[in-house]
Amino acid sequence: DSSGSDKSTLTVLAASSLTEAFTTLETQYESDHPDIDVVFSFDSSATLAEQVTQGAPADVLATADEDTMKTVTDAGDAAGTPQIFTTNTMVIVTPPDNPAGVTDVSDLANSSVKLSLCDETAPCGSAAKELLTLDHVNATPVSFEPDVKSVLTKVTLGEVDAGIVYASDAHTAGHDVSTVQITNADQVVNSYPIAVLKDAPQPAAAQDWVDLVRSSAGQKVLANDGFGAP
Amino acid sequence: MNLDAHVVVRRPGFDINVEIQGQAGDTVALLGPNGAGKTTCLRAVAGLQPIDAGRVLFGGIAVEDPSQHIRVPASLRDVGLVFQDHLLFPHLSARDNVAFGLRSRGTRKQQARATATAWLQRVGIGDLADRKPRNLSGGQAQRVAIARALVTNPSLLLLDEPLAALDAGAKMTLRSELRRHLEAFPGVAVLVTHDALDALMLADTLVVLDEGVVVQRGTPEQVSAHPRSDHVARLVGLNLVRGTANGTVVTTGSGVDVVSATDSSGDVFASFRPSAVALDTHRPTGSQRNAWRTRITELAPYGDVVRLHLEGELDLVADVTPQAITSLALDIGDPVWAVVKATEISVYPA
Amino acid sequence: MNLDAHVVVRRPGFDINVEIQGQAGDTVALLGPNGAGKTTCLRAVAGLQPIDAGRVLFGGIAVEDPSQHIRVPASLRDVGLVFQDHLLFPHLSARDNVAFGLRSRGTRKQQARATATAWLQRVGIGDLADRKPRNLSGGQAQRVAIARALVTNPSLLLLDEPLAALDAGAKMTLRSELRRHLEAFPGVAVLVTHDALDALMLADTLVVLDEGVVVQRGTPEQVSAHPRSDHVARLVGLNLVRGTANGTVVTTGSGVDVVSATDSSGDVFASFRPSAVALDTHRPTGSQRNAWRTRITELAPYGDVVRLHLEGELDLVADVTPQAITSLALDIGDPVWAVVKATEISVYPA
Amino acid sequence: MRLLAPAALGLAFLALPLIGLLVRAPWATLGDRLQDPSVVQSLRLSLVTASTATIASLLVGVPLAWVLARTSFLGRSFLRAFITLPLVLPPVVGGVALFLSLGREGYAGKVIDDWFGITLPFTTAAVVLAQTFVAMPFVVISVEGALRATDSRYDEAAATLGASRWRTFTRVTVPLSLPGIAAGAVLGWARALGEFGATIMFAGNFPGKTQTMPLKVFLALQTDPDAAIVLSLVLLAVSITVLAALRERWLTGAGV
Amino acid sequence: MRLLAPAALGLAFLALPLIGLLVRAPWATLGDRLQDPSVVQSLRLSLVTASTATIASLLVGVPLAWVLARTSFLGRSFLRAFITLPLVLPPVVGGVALFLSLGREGYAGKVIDDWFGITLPFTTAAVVLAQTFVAMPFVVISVEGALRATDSRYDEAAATLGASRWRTFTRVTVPLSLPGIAAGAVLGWARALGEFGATIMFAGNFPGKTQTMPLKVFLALQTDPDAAIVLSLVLLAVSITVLAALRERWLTGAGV
Ligand SMILES: Nc1ncnc2c1ncn2[C@@H]1O[C@H](COP(=O)(O)OP(=O)(O)OP(=O)(O)O)[C@@H](O)[C@H]1O
Ligand SMILES: Nc1ncnc2c1ncn2[C@@H]1O[C@H](COP(=O)(O)OP(=O)(O)OP(=O)(O)O)[C@@H](O)[C@H]1O
Ligand SMILES: [Mg+2]
Ligand SMILES: [Mg+2]
Repeated sequence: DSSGSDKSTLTVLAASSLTEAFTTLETQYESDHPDIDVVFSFDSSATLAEQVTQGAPADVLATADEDTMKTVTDAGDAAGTPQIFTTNTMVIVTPPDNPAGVTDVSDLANSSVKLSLCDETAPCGSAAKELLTLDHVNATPVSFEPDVKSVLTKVTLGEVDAGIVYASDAHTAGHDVSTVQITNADQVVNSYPIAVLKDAPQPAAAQDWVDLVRSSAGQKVLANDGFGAP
Repeated sequence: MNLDAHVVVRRPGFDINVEIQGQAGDTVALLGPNGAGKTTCLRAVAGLQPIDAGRVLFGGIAVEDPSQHIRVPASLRDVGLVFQDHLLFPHLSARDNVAFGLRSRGTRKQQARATATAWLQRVGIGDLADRKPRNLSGGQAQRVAIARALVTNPSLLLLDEPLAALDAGAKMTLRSELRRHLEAFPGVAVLVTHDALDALMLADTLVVLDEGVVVQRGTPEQVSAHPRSDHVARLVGLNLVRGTANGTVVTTGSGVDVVSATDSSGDVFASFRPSAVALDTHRPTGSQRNAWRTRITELAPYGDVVRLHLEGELDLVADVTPQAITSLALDIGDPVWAVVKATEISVYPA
Repeated sequence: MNLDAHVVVRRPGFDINVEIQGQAGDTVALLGPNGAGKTTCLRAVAGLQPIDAGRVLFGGIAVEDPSQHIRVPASLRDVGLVFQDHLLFPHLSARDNVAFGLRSRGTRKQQARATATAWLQRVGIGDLADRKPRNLSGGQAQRVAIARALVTNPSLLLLDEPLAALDAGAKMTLRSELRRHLEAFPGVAVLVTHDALDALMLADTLVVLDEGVVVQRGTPEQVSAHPRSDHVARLVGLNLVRGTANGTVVTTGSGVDVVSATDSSGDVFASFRPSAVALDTHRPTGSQRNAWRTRITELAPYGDVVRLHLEGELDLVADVTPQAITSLALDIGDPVWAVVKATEISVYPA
Repeated sequence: MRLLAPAALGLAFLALPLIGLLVRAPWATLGDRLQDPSVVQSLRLSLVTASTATIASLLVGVPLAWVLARTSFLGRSFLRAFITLPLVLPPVVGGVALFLSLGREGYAGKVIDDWFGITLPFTTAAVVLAQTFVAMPFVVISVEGALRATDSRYDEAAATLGASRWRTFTRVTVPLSLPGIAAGAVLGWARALGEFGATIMFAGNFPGKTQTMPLKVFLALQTDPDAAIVLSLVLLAVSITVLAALRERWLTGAGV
Repeated sequence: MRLLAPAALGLAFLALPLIGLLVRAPWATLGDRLQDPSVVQSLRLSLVTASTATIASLLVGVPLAWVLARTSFLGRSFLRAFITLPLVLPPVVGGVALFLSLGREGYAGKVIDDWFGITLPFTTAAVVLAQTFVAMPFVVISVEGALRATDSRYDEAAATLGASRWRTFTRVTVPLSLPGIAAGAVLGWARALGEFGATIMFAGNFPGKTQTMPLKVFLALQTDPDAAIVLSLVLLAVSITVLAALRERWLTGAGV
């Protein structure tokens, strides 16, 4: 297939929430760089960071939070300083028919509302906690999920009444969920850093990818998927 | 309970097609060479081997009848089976092996183990009750197998060479034990054996199989007096020839004449005892005698006598005194004339 | 290759401590009641059962000696072993079972299978070569086991009741086959059997075990003429009593007198043939005779004669003519006097 | 030698990564971890749920294995292949599948909810269910293999002694294949103990209720890989202790 | 009945979630998925790697099982418990462990790199290694169970016939325990096919090279859960087809 021998490969490691946006950008990038084949490896940010420190043969790393990127820069595996290329804010999602009638973040304190949150160890978890504290809502979830997709899946299946996820995730889920905005959501912003890796086999092409992502075209694609400006 | 079984089992190459009947209290001995179908019959009656045709009636009631799609499972047939290779449960002690059937039929644990221990004592291995089968000798295992089959007092007993691995003494004791048991036994017992003494001492009826069919059936006396197959003849220790009779002369297929004292005609058997055979290094002259040219193939002392196998015009077994061997200076390989008086030869229709 | 084995194996309750010697070409028969330790000895010699003491020499070289920590594994001992329960490989056809040893010793596949087929023919089941063991009858399986052990021409042959499951005819044929094989055989064969005829026809030396120790050793003639244990006496068909001799009178432990025609003294055995026993319903009057009060426990026709088991002052086996039974109107349970002429009694030191 | 060399190679291959963990582990922090009540809590929950799931798997899995091994019917090989599916299914999808069937909105879960007023997801019972779902195939398949390898003629012997099929099963078949059943139980237990994906999906992650050790390890991995390694080693140590103690007793207890 | 009821219960429990998936699956899109070359590619990669891992597991695992079942030495039960550890280890941590040992910076990986110039992580070989690591314990433990359940006296018979240990092993022990070995192979294969955590960590998620079906399912789950279900079902269907075809042949081929 696409991995023809005359093409060189640009390997991009990206947080799985970027799957759609980056795949869209791939087409554009490859038409600009006909000699380059972009290959993605989507995974959780923590796994990607571990892989980079273990010497994954990759050019670009885009994570969903700054902490995991920091483990990579601390290990000296990034070339230059990572750039924030997009942000994400939190929203409440409920099943489409909103069975528990959640209309505001304060409804989450109601113990009859089955709530699913990310665990504090995950970026989405710490952000949700910060936001709930800010809004003085004392909510006890039924489960602390390891990642935001876990939260979203439970909501789409109707197994919980509400969950707090990133706006981009809510956007991806489309009609499978209804979205409720959270008061003060703009106060807790999650930033996505991107970096060219120190051992990148294709440093120039890698920088082109970073540039594309940060370009207005790239930002448009990201915004289309519910991401915010950096 | 009577047994009336007509077992038809198709095997590659030949069919087994055997009828076995037994009245309540009877013991039927099933004889026949290796591969004749004895074990197969027992397995069919026990319900372990589906029959292809025929039927099996216990006390007049069909427990298996392929034509009517009746097939009562083995566990409900109330049989006791001593397997040819024992099949003791390897994970249970001798006692628990014996107690197994009692427990299956609802006896309390204590009671079952006590009865099992008593039975192990009856078969002479009371002190080995706690041993696992792999720690028993072959003969000891066989005794456990016998005890296991008898202890539940099943209404049908099926014994597949139950004494084969026993030493001479144990064979005698257990044969007596079995006889006592079978005499008091209200059901039918079917005994497979390669030992004439077992059959003669234990059975009321002998059924002789060969290649899946019955070749002879009768009381021990009838069968042992007039064997109708080499197998039975060897079993009861007689020499048997088959031929066509014309007056007192029976001519075998290979053209050898056997002269008897009685007139008969047609297809007949002629039999005579090994001890009726005398040996001579020269052709005897008396006209009233049978004399066949043979060679000694085996020679061994056996009890009071010396037993010889002779091959030649006829293949015979002869029992002669050690003195005769010495005086004729006979040894294996020597040619010898086998001489039998006409009056010793018994002739009966085939 | 000579065999010189001193096998010591500790078992719960008793030790097995047996010496077996055999010169190249010898056949040693190992006799003894169930559980005497025969199989254990064979397994020890084959290298399957570690010995606790003693040693095993093949051709003068130690293959096992616990005191020197020598233990050659079974696969290097070049033995052929017929297991008491055959142990045919269930996943291989009869032919491949027989060919297995040849293949292990490096014979080419084609050659091995051809030789195996020939051996199966020799033991009379050439047509069953492609059968899996579970599709063979007991006797057929035993023949495969014999062929499997013999085919590799091992320097030591160990046969554990190799003929027990065979029918009378096959037993005779295979016994001859074995004898022919053993006569031409340069190694030592050790044969375990419960059949006197096997031992007498095949063996050069008999070793009689009881409870793990050798109780008698000698040529077949010696042992069968002067048995020194009930087991051997029963095996060779003699009646045996042990007692203290004082002149011609031997007094048993229970105080019964046995009168012989010869003088002896001290601890002795007295033996006599079953056919030397006459029966009478009244106490006989002749002074020169032994007469013991007994009861008939078994009675069955056996060849020409009727064989009876008698229990009473002495426990005996008697062979009498059917006429005697008829004229005395005897049956099981009847009391009877057992009468034996003094000249029939053979007395020898214990 | 020809047998020992591959065996040693296999062992080495399994040992290499584990040694890697041991080397990397920050042993200094081990003491603290073991004092952490939430670790002890997770460990206890893991052991209880995995053992319960194993027992449940045995109770229904061994009969199922018997059906596969001892009866013959059309579609048996299909059924056997079907039983292995939970192994192949990515565990997270397995969790989704559990939701779809036994969840609040699941087609069977709704019925259970209506009739008994029980909702399974996010409970300790859900952990056990998820673990049973992934562990049972191991039990069934390896027990079936063991049953097939044991001689069915002992079943015949039991039948002639009047034993019902059930009695034959419990008193003969099961004891004779005990090594295989033990192997299946060990596999199932270990798999249940390590189960992560289906559990976090179907049972969620709530400390003390559904947070088993693998979940704790996974969460730790996000922020503190060293902590994750230590926790993993704790789990491994407990597992090895339990299995080493248990297994030999079963095996030698069989006495076959 | 007492046997069939629990068997049916077990089967129902396994079937319920799978039925849930079947019901939910957007069947309409199935055709498209099967045409998607990247799906076919992942499927092929999965089948090839899982089969390779199974063969590797058998080659070293069966001898290892033999050592456990037929020899006796101090620490055997510990060794056996040790072998089950990859089951207990959360797969992601397993991936980390593989990095620590066989990674570019791993203590063994460095040596391999220096001597042979090979780096294992992020290659198809890494997928096979990760799968072998998780699959081998199943093979070892279930084969050991099967070996123990077979009668070792046949080994003795082979020895008296002059067979070396190796010959006895290949010609007697292995054929006699073939049902158990087949069961182990099936478990190992299914586990390798479904392997996700260690693979995505140690081998990465590169289409055509390391992206096996479970990784593809994971990826789909991020954007389109329905697609994930369809992909899972495709994986299940392939697996069930292979196993149903293969297994009966092995089992009946054994002829024991
Ligand atoms: N499962 C089987 N499939 C096919 N043929 C079989 C099977 N079992 C036995 N046979 C064949 O059927 C015939 C009868 O076997 P059976 O075991 O009944 O003989 P038997 O009379 O008991 O012989 P033995 O005295 O040797 O025990 C034999 O030729 C045997 O090879
Ligand atoms: N593995 C074992 N562990 C303990 N005792 C055993 C073991 N095997 C056999 N025995 C005992 O050792 C004694 C000798 O057994 P062996 O099998 O050698 O007897 P045998 O002479 O061959 O008897 P048989 O004629 O019945 O085959 C018996 O009492 C038996 O119970
Ligand atoms: Mg038979
Ligand atoms: Mg023996």
